[in-house]
Amino acid sequence: MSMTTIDEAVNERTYADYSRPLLWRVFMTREFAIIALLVLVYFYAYGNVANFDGPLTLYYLFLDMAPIMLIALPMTLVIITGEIDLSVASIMGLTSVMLGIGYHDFGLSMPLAIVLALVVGTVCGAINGFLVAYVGLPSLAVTIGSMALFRGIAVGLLGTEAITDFDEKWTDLATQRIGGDSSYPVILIAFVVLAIAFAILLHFSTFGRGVYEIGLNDQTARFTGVKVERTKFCLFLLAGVVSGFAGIFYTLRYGSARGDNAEFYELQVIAAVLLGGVSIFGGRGALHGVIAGVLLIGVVSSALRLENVSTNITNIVIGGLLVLSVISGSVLSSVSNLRQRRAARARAPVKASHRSGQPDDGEKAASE
Amino acid sequence: MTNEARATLVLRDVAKSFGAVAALRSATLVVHPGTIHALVGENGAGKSTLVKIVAGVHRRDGGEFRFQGDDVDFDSTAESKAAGIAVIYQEPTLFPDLSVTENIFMGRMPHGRWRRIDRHAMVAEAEAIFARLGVDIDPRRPAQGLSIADQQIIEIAKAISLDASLLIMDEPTAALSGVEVDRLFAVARSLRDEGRALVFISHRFDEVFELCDTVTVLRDGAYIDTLAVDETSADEMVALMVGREVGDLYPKTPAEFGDVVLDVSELSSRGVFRDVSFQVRAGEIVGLAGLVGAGRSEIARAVFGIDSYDSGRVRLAGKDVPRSNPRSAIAAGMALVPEDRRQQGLVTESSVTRNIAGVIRRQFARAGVLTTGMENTAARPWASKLEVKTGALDMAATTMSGGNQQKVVIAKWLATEPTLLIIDEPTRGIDVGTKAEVHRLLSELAGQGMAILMISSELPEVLGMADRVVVVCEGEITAEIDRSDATPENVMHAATHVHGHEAGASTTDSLQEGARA
Amino acid sequence: MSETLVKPSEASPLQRAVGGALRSREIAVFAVLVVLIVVATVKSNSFLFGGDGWRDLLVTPAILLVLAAGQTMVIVTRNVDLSVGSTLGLTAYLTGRLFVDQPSLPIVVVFLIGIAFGGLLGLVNGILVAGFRVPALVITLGTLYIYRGVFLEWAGSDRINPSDMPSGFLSLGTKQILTIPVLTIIALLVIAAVGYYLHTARGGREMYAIGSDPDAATLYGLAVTKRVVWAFVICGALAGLAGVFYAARYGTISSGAGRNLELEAVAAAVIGGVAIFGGSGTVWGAAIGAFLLVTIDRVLPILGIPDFWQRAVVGALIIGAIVLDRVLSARQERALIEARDR
Amino acid sequence: ASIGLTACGGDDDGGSGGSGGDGGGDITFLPKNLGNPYFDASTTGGEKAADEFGGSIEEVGPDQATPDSQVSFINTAAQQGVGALVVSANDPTAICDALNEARDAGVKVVTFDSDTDPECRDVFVSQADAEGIAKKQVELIAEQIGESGEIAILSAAANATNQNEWIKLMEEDLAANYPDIELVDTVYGDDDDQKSFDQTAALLSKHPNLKGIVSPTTVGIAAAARYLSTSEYKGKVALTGLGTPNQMREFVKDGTVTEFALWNPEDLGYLAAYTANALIEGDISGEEGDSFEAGDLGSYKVGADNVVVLGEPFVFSKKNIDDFDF
Ligand SMILES: Nc1ncnc2c1ncn2[C@@H]1O[C@H](COP(=O)(O)OP(=O)(O)OP(=O)(O)O)[C@@H](O)[C@H]1O
Ligand SMILES: Nc1ncnc2c1ncn2[C@@H]1O[C@H](COP(=O)(O)OP(=O)(O)OP(=O)(O)O)[C@@H](O)[C@H]1O
Ligand SMILES: [Mg+2]
Ligand SMILES: [Mg+2]
Repeated sequence: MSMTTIDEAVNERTYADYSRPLLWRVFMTREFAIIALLVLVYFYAYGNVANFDGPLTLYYLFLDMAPIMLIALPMTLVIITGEIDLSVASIMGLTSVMLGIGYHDFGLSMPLAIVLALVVGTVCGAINGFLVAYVGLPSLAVTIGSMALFRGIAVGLLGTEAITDFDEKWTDLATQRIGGDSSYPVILIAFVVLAIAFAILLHFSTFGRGVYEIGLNDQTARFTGVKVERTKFCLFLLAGVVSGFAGIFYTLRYGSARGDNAEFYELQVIAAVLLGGVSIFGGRGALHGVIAGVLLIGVVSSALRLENVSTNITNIVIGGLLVLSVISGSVLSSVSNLRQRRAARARAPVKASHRSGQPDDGEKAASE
Repeated sequence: MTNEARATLVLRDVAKSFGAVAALRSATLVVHPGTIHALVGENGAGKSTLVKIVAGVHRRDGGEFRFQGDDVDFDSTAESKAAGIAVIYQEPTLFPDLSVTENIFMGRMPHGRWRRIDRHAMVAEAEAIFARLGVDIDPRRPAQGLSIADQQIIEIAKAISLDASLLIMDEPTAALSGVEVDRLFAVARSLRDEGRALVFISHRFDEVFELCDTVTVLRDGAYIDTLAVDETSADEMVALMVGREVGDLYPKTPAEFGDVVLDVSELSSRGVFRDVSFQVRAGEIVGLAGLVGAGRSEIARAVFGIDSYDSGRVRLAGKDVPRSNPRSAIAAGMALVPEDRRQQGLVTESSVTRNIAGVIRRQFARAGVLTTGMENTAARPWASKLEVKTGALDMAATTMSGGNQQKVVIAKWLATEPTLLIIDEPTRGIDVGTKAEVHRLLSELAGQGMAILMISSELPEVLGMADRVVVVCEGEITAEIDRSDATPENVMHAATHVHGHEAGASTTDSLQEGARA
Repeated sequence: MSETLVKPSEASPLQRAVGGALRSREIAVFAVLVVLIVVATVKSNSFLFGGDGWRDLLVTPAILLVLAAGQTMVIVTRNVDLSVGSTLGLTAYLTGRLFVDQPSLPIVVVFLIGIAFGGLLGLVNGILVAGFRVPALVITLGTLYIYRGVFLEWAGSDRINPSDMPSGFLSLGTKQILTIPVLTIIALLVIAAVGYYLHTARGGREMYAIGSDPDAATLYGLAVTKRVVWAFVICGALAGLAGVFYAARYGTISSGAGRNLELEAVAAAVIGGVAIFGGSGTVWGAAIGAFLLVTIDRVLPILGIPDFWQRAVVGALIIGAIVLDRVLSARQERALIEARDR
Repeated sequence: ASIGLTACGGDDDGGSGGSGGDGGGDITFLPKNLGNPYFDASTTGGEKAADEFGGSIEEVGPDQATPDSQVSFINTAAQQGVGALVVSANDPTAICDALNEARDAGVKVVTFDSDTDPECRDVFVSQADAEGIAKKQVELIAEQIGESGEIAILSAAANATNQNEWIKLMEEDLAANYPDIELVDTVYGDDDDQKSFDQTAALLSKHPNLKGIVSPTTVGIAAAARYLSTSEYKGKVALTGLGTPNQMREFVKDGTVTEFALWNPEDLGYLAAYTANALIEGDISGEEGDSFEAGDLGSYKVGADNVVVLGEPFVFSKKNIDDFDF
């Protein structure tokens, strides 16, 4: 019982690092389930969907999913802190327009126009971040508002116009393949770099530990010295920058800057993140799951499109996956709870039949 | 036997575990109509858990539960309410957006024609209950912004309005002033005289002696004994609660005091505390005493930088500590073990490692980058020094007992190797053994020259551990008493008297005079 | 719902009334609405007085009014329903199909079927959310996709044209009683009913309690699951009603029907002072918010602001509304703390 | 495995249906969006043509008329290696690269209804030449309002290529030939029923003196007609433009609309399918001067800019509307 003094006890107790074997830790996770599903669907499609094995499939899949993959990275962090950003697609639209205006109307060079667009994306993120982190407003409500605001500015600025006269060099860059003829567009390089950066940020940095702590218990995080406001602000800022980058890619890929570019992408991004195993309440999730979630959506849509199945069915499948993915978690945990309770009861059966059989020691002093 | 058949409530050998924590092992409680039954036990003895089982919040894992002669097994609080059980929970549970009246009648609002709720009838009844309790609360105002005491009163009003045959009160008086307590007791007695059964939980023995007929003692989730209040003494009750000599619990070793480490001067925060000044020296344990709600935790939070303050200054080892910036307080050498372990101390769903390394990770990370391996390496010695009982470092804190969780929190803060340790309710909800360990640890740390500011609502703990007692009442410091001069009487007196006027009425004196063990 | 928080004795009744009114979100939003209408009318007489001006002013918001009422109910319980737009589309199409396939059905029956069908979709949401205790945002995002997918798959390129529906039904879209359009009257009745329920029925007050503090609601023994399921059912049913409205008003139902209305419904509630995290706000507020949103859309072109900028104005308005809310509640909090200090 | 077999079987069917090489004869129709009766009619026409020449038609498309969603369908067609893609463009530029990639993959690209930039497609099958369409609509509205007064245009999406070109030509025509007619406003209903409807209402309240509305889009004219028919403006404000007889029948009969124009979208799809087939078969290369047979419609010649023109727009009125069903 007695406690040894602080200085002596170092080797009194030893602790294992992990309670479960490595394989268990790797395979028994939400993330792994999604990755397994992705692999399964991919190989099923590879074997059974005509033309899925063609050289263009992966190329188009990555090109189509690139903006969602990119934005899913910061969105994962935002959702892990328990917040949400619905305005990302509008930021894409606005940066797209700014790129067009910067290049076409202001006559900026392409790199300068890109910088301008990125700055606009950053400012958008900062506005969200300020309102959520420092003013303390609910992010769902704030970003519903800023979603309309940013989109409105984008559409307002460009009106009916579409700016299309971008320099070929740049629009080609957006669709270029790595090494000239592989299945991988160059945007993947940007994605991989960002993914590694975000993975380090989230999983291997003090900042990332703070992100999880804020999502699980922001009071404790504050007591521990995590700068809750600043962290949230930074994440919204990052979401703004990356959305801006995605907006630039989008514009160059289609060679067309329009106010309504990338409309409704926000729900796809969020669906992908949640499908990847991130909890909407915050505190749980990992980037590899999210990337698998995005790719799963990409593979399913691509395969179904190749089968000439309509978008509607694709949407039903994605919606169904989303619902199932949250429900399965809840069902599994309630089943295991139930089992635990049963086990506890079996250990100590409720003595309902026991009736005043023995002398009652609780009674002896009762004054009546 | 016949006696028990007439009992309102019979609980026997009730067991309840939360994951790895066994909150109740074999608890027994028999309550008769027309009596007020005290339930006592240390923090974490399982009193509240027992109450929640009776209320239908938790379901027991095993044991017997009879109410008015019938075997029952409540699935929800609605069922227990319907059966005639009213409960005042330890923590007020109010709906901040709804009016006081609605809070009282929620779930059973009377309605008239067209299923329209009858607001007039509710308000009238609420006013009647408030009149009976002798308090002046506008029944139409929203519950948001009520003081803890007012919230507690509403809990009481809620329970009384239920017209139940069993009324359970889990520490209802913790935040009340003398007059309010008096009124409550008068109401409780009249309910008893109507033939209802009451269960009263309190840490204040004077109240137990004044109000109750019978007392049941719990220790570590197990039944110890049931006594008639007339036939027992406070000393006997304490012996039963603690299970050994009380002296053991407070292994205070005398220490040399060094320089002033913490210097708080004229700290004020509007509506929370005023003109708070005190000092803590190296090697000294300063106890911050007072009633629940006096504002001690708020002072600690302001000093540490969680909350801001309006004026005054905080200095640590002669240097100013910036306001509302916990990270610079930590850098300056402060550590704060907060009062609410689950909400403030731990990320309960996170692993032991991550919790322990939570503060120091910024030190061992290289350019902000770290790995789980580095965290394990950093956390392991501290887990070991505090003898945290856990299977592996990646176990979530949820799986551990309260005492172990508290050790994790202490480990997390000691790992920062602070010069000043602020520890708020160091032993709340932990078992007797661990309690003694924590006390010994504090003593040792002070012996090694650490300055310690200890906030505690347990007078014996304050008296047993502190070198100096600073008493807070309604946000003001009302006394500073040396260890040698400190008695339960003078501390309690200061805790209930603000300068000039009295917090309660004159009856407070007589109430507190009964003093504590 | 906007009671003052300071002790009653501290302000004269007049002060209290004035202060309360000024602090009331509903009144502030209503004032903006009135100003907007006045300005538009000054600018262009016909906005209010000309021809169909009065009618259109009242009838255009009818659909959003109904949706906002349902959404309020769900938000009050600390949930959200993003699937209402899809539900509306699906029901509108069902309505059209009913007229095509069962031309003899009385209009009232079609209304009832629409409501019941919407309620059914809401029930699915409710069971998923409350039954499995999973976040409403995720579930209804999923059903948003699913319901719309089902709708499009079912409707395909099939479009319901005005000629497919009886003129008696279509005329509901414009018919007026005492110059007030029928659809608006129904919408106002719905608002009144929902408002009455939320304000004066046990179930309504319990919904506020659930949204205010779900854990406490469980401690009180409230039937949380049941109430939340009900909120979703009502919200779905109202979206169904809105679908029937849509059919009557626009006459043409194609795959785009109801797209993106969900966020507008949420926005209307938020502008009207319904707290996104539940527990407070009124359906009157949401109704005024809906009215304001729709009217802004119609007024901006008259004020010479190109309609491209409409959304920006709406966004700014939403953010302004939330910030205002925060400022007001911070002021109240400070007043309370100061009151305690005395 | 069985699914795999059927999928591969489908592939084989395509091969046998066409005459030249892999998958030839497979034609994919990609309208602006699905759920649009105008394109339903054109696809029906395409299917009729395919029956005649023995090809197969697949209709795919996004549920909303946005350019990026069209791109993924173009990509898919390229992956599938279909014989030809018949597309009505949502954006002249945004889908250009994708179309060129498809062409690189051996897919013949025919645009119809709404064109892309000429270098992105092999042939454009035009419903009528743009000038003809613009002139006809101006002529109709001028006649209906007596050649003087305010008019407005209710268009589709702000970026629709064909709409914008027509609007431009209409403006020029008005300026040159109808000095008393003033075009006061152009609004966009995005080919969305509700939006077009509300835009009509807004137009009328904003311009109390409005005498006529031209809506060169089938969704817009139907929504506008529906609004007018229930308002006091019925019969006072003229409405014309491009509409389908089925959608407009009711309004022509109740007097909201007297005359409107359109070509037969079925014929348009029919001609586009024949054009695509001619490209696949190698009968034409798409150059100016090539000519081919288009079934019942007779023989067509590829004009300047590789455009094939269906013919003059047709004017519908009370007298003839019952003769059509699309
Ligand atoms: N929901 C829970 N999950 C896990 N452990 C719990 C839970 N509730 C209580 N416990 C644990 O059960 C034990 C008994 O707690 P309980 O609240 O019943 O004690 P108590 O006697 O009421 O103490 P106090 O005097 O401090 O109120 C404690 O160790 C506590 O940490
Ligand atoms: N939720 C709340 N709403 C309103 N006032 C509160 C609330 N919590 C605390 N207070 C007020 O803040 C002051 C200090 O409360 P608190 O309970 O933290 O004090 P304490 O002395 O630390 O008590 P404890 O013994 O619980 O540590 C009191 O005046 C109390 O009424
Ligand atoms: Mg307790
Ligand atoms: Mg405290």
